[in-house]
Amino acid sequence: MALQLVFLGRLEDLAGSGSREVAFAPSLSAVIAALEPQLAEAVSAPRIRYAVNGALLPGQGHFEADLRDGDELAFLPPVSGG
Amino acid sequence: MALQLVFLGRLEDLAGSGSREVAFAPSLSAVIAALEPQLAEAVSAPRIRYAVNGALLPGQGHFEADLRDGDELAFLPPVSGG
Amino acid sequence: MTVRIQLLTEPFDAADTLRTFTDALPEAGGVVSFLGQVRAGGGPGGDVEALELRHYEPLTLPAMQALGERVMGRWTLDGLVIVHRSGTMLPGEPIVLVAAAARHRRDAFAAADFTMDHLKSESWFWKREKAAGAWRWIEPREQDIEDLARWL
Amino acid sequence: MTVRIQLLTEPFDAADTLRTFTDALPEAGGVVSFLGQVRAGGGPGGDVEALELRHYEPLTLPAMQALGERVMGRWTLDGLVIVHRSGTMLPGEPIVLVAAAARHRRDAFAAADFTMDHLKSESWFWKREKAAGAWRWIEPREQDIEDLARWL
Repeated sequence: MALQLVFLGRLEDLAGSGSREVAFAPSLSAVIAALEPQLAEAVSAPRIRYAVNGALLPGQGHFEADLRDGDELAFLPPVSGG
Repeated sequence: MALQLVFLGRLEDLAGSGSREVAFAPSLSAVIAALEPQLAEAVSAPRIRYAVNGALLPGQGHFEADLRDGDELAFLPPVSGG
Repeated sequence: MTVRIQLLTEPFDAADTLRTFTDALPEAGGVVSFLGQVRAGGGPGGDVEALELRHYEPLTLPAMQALGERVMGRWTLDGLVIVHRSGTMLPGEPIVLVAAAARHRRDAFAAADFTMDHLKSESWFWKREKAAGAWRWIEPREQDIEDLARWL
Repeated sequence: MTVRIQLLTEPFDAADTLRTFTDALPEAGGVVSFLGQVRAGGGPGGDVEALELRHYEPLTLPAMQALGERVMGRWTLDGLVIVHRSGTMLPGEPIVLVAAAARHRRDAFAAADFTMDHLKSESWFWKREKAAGAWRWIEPREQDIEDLARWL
């Protein structure tokens, strides 16, 4: 049982790579709790958005969203495109 | 002693050609008075501008501006470029 | 800094003009362009067969140059192009190309927009269209006058 | 009607893209384009050597397509192009090209401007710059957020 985490933008530098596999955890808050403290804090910051399997979670928060085995969870900091 | 008149835009159609030479007259109002009535009326309309030797007369009116032999007098209706 | 202001009597290639302009300004982050072309298809008198723009030599190019100076003075630009045709044009042919290059996107948008509004309403061109074999002078549109008022 | 929305990982020729778009739309009187390119010269950390845009595959192109639909629904356009690069780019290379073609000039200007404001602030790209050999993530600018508020 595992989850795929994806870190975008500056979160990639903090995480040390753009993606990693972690042991399954049932919710976003449980996933974050298992991260290194500095990374956990960064991905919990107010302007970070989340997507599960490419579907954006509405608004911010939603830390209790249910996860399933094999889900891809993306951490999306504020964008700076164009 | 002569003046060169230049008619732009729809004034050209009314005048029958884009330019014509006329006998010298000492002022814009005297030049206009010597034109065919319909053309005289059209070149006196409120939004018509005038240029003497390529220099725009400021604002409208200025019908008494002094003219000299050989001057080029242009009648400029509202523009429609671009 | 590139400023290019031209009144052309022959067709020009707008994409090439824009490429040349842009390639010469790698320090500009953004380039906004407006291309006006002779519209194919219906006008008020049927399909437009040709468009003619007349100008008055002593006034037209000097006024375009004065507009260019005004625009360069009002925004912080890396470059400005104003190319305007006169003469007879066919559907699909370019009439006018304006391009503004700037470090900041908003400057480039505003400068190009301002330039077009002023070219439309204040530059010395007179336009007529040929449809169903007959030429008809185009009167200025109220909208063009209103567009101009946005900048006061 | 032409709508072309692309996310490219390789360099593209902005002038060619614009020419193809414009040539296919002779019924459009006006085409407004914005080209954003990697700025040559100084950034905060010295001369920019390279720029990288990362995206998140499941979100980025779908969001660009949704933006395109929003723009086509808001203005009366004959066509719209949104081409955006991802990956590593060198100074002078195009990052983004937006072009809007319309019968009326104001629609084309507003649509291109709106599209750029929303691409800047709402599309799923993350940008970093390399200067003096070191990569640095670019944070969103306050100005970009303010630009967006103009359309509410």
